Amino acid sequence: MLKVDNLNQYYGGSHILRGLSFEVPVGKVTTLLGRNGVGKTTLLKTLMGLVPAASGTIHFGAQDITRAPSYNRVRAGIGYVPQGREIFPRLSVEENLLMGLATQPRGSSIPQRIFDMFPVLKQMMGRRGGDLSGGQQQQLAIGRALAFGPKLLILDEPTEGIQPSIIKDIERAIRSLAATGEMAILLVEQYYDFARALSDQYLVMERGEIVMRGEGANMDADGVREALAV
Amino acid sequence: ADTIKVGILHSLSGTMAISETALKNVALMTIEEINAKGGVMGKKLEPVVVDPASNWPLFAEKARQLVAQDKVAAVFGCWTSVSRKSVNPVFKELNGLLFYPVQYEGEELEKNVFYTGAAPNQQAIPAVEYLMSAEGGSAKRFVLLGTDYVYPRTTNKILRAFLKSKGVADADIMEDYTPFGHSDYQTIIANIKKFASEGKKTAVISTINGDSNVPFYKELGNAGLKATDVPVVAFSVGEEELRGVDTKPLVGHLAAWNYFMTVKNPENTAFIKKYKDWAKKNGVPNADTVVTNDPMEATYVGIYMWKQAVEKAKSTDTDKVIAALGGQTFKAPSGFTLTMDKTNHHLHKPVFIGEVRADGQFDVVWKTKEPIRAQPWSPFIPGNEGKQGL
Amino acid sequence: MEPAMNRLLLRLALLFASLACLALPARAALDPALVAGFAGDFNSRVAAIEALGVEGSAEARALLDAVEAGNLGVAADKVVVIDGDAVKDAASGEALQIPADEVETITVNNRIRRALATAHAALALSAESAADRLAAANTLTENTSESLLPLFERTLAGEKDEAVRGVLSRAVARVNLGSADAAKRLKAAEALGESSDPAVKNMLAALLEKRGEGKDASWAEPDAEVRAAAEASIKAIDRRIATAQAVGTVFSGLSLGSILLLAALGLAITYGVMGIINMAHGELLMVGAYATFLVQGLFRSYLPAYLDWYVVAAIPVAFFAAALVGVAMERLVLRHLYGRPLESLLATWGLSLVLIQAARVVFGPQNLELANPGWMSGGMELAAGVVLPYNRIVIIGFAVFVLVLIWLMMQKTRLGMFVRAVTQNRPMAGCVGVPTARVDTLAFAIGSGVAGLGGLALSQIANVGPAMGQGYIVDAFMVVVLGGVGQLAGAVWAALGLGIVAKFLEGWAGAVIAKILVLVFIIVFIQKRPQGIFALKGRFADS
Amino acid sequence: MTETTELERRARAFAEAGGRENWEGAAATGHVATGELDLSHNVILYLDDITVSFDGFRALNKLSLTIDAGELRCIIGPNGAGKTTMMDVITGKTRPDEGKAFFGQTLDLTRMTEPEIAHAGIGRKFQKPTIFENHSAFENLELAMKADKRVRRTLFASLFDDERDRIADVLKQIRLDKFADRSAGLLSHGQKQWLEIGMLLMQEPKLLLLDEPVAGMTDDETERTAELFVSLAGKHSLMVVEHDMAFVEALGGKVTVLCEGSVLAEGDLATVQADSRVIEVYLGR
Amino acid sequence: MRTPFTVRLFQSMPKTGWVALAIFAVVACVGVPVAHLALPEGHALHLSAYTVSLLGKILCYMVVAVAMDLIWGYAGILSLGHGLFFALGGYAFGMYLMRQIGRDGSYQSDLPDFMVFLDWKELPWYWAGSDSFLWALFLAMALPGLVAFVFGYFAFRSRIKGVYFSIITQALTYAAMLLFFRNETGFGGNNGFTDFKRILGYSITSPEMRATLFALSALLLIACLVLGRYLVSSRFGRVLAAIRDAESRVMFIGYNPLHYKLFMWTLSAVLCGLAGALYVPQVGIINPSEMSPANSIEIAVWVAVGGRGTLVGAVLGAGIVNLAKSFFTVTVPEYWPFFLGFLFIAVTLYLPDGVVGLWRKLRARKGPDSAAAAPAATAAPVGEAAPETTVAKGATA
Ligand SMILES: Nc1ncnc2c1ncn2[C@@H]1O[C@H](COP(=O)(O)OP(=O)(O)OP(=O)(O)O)[C@@H](O)[C@H]1O
Ligand SMILES: Nc1ncnc2c1ncn2[C@@H]1O[C@H](COP(=O)(O)OP(=O)(O)OP(=O)(O)O)[C@@H](O)[C@H]1O
Ligand SMILES: [Mg+2]
Ligand SMILES: [Mg+2]
Repeated sequence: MLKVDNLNQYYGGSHILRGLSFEVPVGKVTTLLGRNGVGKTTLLKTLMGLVPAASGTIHFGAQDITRAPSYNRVRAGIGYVPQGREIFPRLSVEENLLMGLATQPRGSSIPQRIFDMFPVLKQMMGRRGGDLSGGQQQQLAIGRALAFGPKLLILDEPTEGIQPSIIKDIERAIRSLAATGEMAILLVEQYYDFARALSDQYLVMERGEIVMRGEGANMDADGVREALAV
Repeated sequence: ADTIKVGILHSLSGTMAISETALKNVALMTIEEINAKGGVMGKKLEPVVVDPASNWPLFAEKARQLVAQDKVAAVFGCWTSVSRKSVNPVFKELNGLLFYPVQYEGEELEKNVFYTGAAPNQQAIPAVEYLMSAEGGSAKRFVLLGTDYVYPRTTNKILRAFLKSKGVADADIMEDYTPFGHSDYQTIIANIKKFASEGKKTAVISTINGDSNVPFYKELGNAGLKATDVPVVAFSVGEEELRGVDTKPLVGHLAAWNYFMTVKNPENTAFIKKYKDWAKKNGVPNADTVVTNDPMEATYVGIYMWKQAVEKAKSTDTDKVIAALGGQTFKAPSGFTLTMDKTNHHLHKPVFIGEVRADGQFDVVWKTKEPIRAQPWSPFIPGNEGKQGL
Repeated sequence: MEPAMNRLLLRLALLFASLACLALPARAALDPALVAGFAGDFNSRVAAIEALGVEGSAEARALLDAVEAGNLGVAADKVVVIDGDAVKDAASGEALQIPADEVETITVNNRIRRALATAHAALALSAESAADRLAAANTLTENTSESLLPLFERTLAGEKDEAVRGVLSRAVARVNLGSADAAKRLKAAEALGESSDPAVKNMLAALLEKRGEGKDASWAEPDAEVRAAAEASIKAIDRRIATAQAVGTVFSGLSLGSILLLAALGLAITYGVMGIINMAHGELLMVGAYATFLVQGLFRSYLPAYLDWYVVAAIPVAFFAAALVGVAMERLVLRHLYGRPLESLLATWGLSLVLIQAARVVFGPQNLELANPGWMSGGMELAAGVVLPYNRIVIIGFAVFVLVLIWLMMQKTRLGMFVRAVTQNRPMAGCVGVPTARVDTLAFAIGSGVAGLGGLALSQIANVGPAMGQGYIVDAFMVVVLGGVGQLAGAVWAALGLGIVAKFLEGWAGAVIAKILVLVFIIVFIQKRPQGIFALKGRFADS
Repeated sequence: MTETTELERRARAFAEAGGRENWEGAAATGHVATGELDLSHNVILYLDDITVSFDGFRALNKLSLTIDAGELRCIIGPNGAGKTTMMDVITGKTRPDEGKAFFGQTLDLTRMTEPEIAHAGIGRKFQKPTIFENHSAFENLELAMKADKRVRRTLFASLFDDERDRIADVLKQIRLDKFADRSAGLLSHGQKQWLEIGMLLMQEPKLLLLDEPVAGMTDDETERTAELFVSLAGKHSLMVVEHDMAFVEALGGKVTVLCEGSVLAEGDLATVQADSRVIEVYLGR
Repeated sequence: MRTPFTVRLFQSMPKTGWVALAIFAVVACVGVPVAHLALPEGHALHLSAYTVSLLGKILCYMVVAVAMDLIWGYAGILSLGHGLFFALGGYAFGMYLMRQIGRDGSYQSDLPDFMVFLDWKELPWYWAGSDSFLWALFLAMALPGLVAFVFGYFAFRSRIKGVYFSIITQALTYAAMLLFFRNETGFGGNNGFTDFKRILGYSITSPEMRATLFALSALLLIACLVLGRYLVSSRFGRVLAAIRDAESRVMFIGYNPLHYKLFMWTLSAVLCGLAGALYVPQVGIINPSEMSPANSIEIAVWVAVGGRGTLVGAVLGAGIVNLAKSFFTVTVPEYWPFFLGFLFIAVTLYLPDGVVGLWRKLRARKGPDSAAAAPAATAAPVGEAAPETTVAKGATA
């Protein structure tokens, strides 16, 4: 579904992503792990077109989206849950969710499954996004990305600030989404147990490079936990 | 040098551009005309145009530049009093020569300045006398309305004293001021209406500054204050200002000047034609509808008087020209022969009262028989007794 | 029955007379004494005109028209009329052997015009339409004199229309107030209670004046009954005046508010919602006004019959002209400045300089003339001379219209939501699929277009010139900010509030002090509400 | 494993340094308008019946809570339970509609401004990392450093050598020594979290409020953080909000569960985890 | 243990900066007077009265720009009312200048002309002491300072921020302008003060006085720069910048933003006042239009052109804009707004950090080892020196 080839990225003088290549297959959960500051978020931002790629290519399906503007990537079917929530603070919860339908035809309504997953959003429909608590905002951000039924879902530390019971719900939801076989999921996570429970395939990043990769089931065996702990 | 430089110091941008641009045009036209006739003492005039941008300190800076750097023989310029006040010290210090073409409040006399516009007694007082006459409607009450700055305040002070001398009680005078750029005259016009409806014949004397006139007159028209009921006489509204107003509802309101475009005489016909041709030739916007007005005439007269004085003095030396200027005469577009007063640097000027016509021009309804001598130090201001020339 | 008959006869006579006028070069002569006054001094001319009005014959009318046209004059001590090249004796209509340019015509000035108006009104008292008669009666009331009394009484006898009767009987009462007959005075004083004219009030008040002191005290009006009636009438008049004036003040406040609002609404979008400090906003107003001017010009040359509707036709033109300029600004300059609001201040300041100067070079530095169409001219007269001008009423309505439009656009459409989202978090808006660049352009175009509409409205009230925008930019920013940035409702309250406060202060302290006080008021108000009237509350507000 | 002990040592050294009164005249500043911290009853924070509502919604509902001096308290609770709001109340950002909030015996938090509260000794780490984005990491720590923070002093302030050392120490501790000169805005999310913790350490507050300090950290770092906090306890009092149960466990203190604006349960982690209401609303099955 | 104050003051500016300032001081205090007074008119290096007063005026503007930059660039408070403080300083000193006219006015009275003319019989109370030079100088600082302090105290205490603050400063200067326009206010109405004759008894039009005023303006600018440099590089400056970026966070670490903002705000106003006091005798007029909102916006524009947040930038910006204006209004009097307008647009589009930003960029390009090396080193990724960084430079926008 998503194919990244030899991607490079710089901030000013520093080389953040160094020749990354990997694939995110459809129907599977791919997790990306790595310590703080190794460039995970930068990678996702590059995938979303928030920062331009210096070199390398990004393909989504058959489409080369390396230079496409963000909104065209979304049109193509990529949903994004950014790190730090990034909801629209002065829009109501409802409007925030409707924003998730920006690429859909006028008048489309918010799918019920979002409220099933995050009942609190239903309760707080009229409240402004910025007034929500941290965890509620995070739920809103996930709900927003899921609203239009993306083909590829990119999640940057989605469990941050969310209460344990809902993390479990999210876990179940992601698994079921992947299980439909129509969606590819790229998950950046620090929370090892969560990542391991979901991974079909994992990548470990260090200093802008992918240093380990493998099957999700082998994560313990491959010593991923230790690799993250240096 | 084989040319004589003259400076033109009028704002071409900022708030005053609206009025001053035309003066720059007329000055350039006059200079061209003089050059076409062989120049001054055989030398061509070379205009130096600068833009002081309606910024008073910049006026002083530009004046200094014209006189000290460009060494111009004379400067034609300024409109507002404050711009003149700003450049006065410069002309004094450098012994330059300024021709100031706009009607003003008086209370000033500078050796280096020649005033070709009207002093209050050449405009305001005749106008009020007219309003009080049977012909003018025998006004008994007066509204003195102006923009809040020196010219209106001074003029109204003089007028108040004048009215008092004519037996008008204080209760029959209402004085009101608006800030610069004021554009909402609802309250003021309502007040005028109220004041006027109390029984006695009322007239309004307006010294409202250029920009506020359009909203003022529009409101006047729509509020139904007709000239036949409450005439408004204005001292800073001329043909140029009325270009921005639909004058149909304003027919009959008045203005007092020393020149109107509608004055009929050969000099004026020629003057208007020259200016229209010049405007067309030089691509002035809306050249087919350009108008002439009093300060333009004053500019024109000023330049010619200077030329005559230079030729008389056979030099452009400031002191010699100043000496030669006194007593110069010139047959002006107003149809009168104007004389530069020997002692007070002001022109003897005729006064016209005009009523607004539907086409934005003025019908002259009254005029003086002779040019009047200026009294820059108004006798209606205490302490001015005995002040005359320089 | 009888008056109607009279009028019919009169009209027939008039018809006949005018036909006769057309048919025969010679006409019935006027009494030369009536005309002689024109040869005299100013006052006698005025008297002559009034006399002609009372006389009322077709010849008199014709002569009055000649005066108005400036064709009546004096030559060789004779009062003459210029008719083309011919010069005729005014009274007899005989042709005279005097060249037209030797005639010294009578200057028509205000005084003459007023006399003419009275004369015409006197004539119009017998007009067919009640409205015309009412207008005539009103005109006459303002200039009553003893000499008109017979005319009034004659007309009153035959008049049916209540309004006209009311006006006329008050006019009679005004004259009768000076009558020697106490009963007449009493009736007059009572009748005048119906008036709402301050002049009448002054007349009544004069009756109550006391002369002298103590025992010698005498009243201007000796009859106590008349005095009491006058007192009552004064109270009634005062009440009427006071209400009318309060209504007038509130109206002017509303009107000023609606103008402030129109000047600020565009900015409420470009700045309030999009966050661009648009110093060129005033120039967008100017573009709208100039577009209106051009439309007026087109109508004048091509559709003069519909000239009165040019303002309506200008609505889309002003909107799109300003929107187009807005699009150009956005595409060429502002596009590169999102997220750098302070830089937008600098760039738009530059744009403003350029636009002003461009207007100056293309259209000249003077103000342009924009006429109120007929249906926007004049005003609705409340009591006591308080007039609500139609142009202001229309503009208040227009402000409401534009406001509703914008409100719907911002709150009820997806575009509005997108615009708000883009300004709150531009990168993220892109990441949910909003074409941010297009939304920006569109939103800026709409904001600019609304500014153009503001310009259109302003052109009906105030100056249209290159620098017109400069006069509004400060006020516009104050309105938007006082209301609370990004809060349309806030802008509305702020504009209306400022308008009404300004008008009440102005009535109390004069325009200059009022303006200063309004500014001080803004400063103090913001202390209480540091985020404007409609402050954003909530945890994100301070971050 | 040597590194862990090293960290411990550093943290402990640090905690000791906190006791040193090295800035001139904290008492003389006049900043603390309401007097000095009084711990005579061994209670550092006392909340009683606090109610906060937003447009009718009760975010805190008669919340009462006390924290002892030197205690390390964990607060857990569902999203939207009011944990952050409670911290807002304590730091003066939000004024409660009702209820009392005291710092020690004498300082009425509801009457003090934010700087006064900070000065009195309450430091806070926000849920969303808030640091000075345009300042370098070093400067962020310098600004946070315990010092006389009035204008007159700040104008002429410069770093003493030992202050400089202390900043360097903390930088190392939060693993940002290599980023000392980088603008904080350019740090990654996790690095910002650390920086904010560093600022808190520099501030040497008596009571630390930590809102989700380990969000976005790796498990390994979470452990380190826990160790750091444990070592700070005793000398300082800490209130930690977290959703990471492993972390809460590592901290080992008393746990309070908030729900819908009031205390649902309190006790050690095991008890709380066994509470069916807690499982219902928070932990899930 | 702790670096002494003088050393820190010295360190607050790079050596080149000190050298430049020293050169500037010598040129302004020795070079210009010599070129103006001693060299004959035809001499190539002669500076005419016009040039000296033009440059003197611009120096005053530069001081204002620096004051503006201190409050806007470093404290993030955009004032749209700085023209007021400038004008207040000008008026305060102008009062002295009016008194120095003595009986040489056109009414030969002890009162200033406009008062005679308006029938004032004696000086109003607020003119008391205006005949003293020192009092005037004190007033030129105290008046704007006091106004700024009171206004700032209430505004900052109410936590008025951002554009809300900007707009009320605009309202303030606008209100003051209208007030000063009134004749009754006692400051000469629209005409303001003009026709000055002397300072301390010396003729104001003498070349010596002109050179002196010029040198004083230059010294004031230097003092401002040194003071500004010290302030922004001190901890005080860092707190201020922190307040600019995250005010509430600053409160939570114990600083009271009110005091910090108020200090800088008042200081900035005082500097403006001093600049105004030096400006008035050099241009010969002070009138209320100096308080017009547009003038204050222009001050912000100078700073933006030069580069906000760098003191040199402010100086350059004020210089460039005003010289350009003086130049264009003469060479292309009818079109100069186009030139200036496009200049502003171009600066925003192509020089996001103003002129200074451009200069830095150029320098960075010229000498990668000097200027670029420093940021590259700090920008190294986690736990690594920067072997590749120089290669990668400029790869992203
Ligand atoms: N705008 C920027 N300019 C320069 N450097 C940056 C910028 N943004 C991030 N960095 C640096 O790039 C590196 C990678 O950052 P990134 O945010 O991608 O890390 P991350 O892997 O997501 O970390 P975390 O787990 O903490 O979120 C970090 O060292 C960070 O300091
Ligand atoms: N300004 C506000 N306006 C309206 N509702 C608010 C406001 N501030 C907080 N709330 C609501 O109050 C409740 C408590 O929020 P708070 O941030 O304290 O929760 P929390 O316990 O910190 O949650 P989390 O674990 O998700 O961070 C939430 O439901 C939130 O939506
Ligand atoms: Mg990250
Ligand atoms: Mg929280």
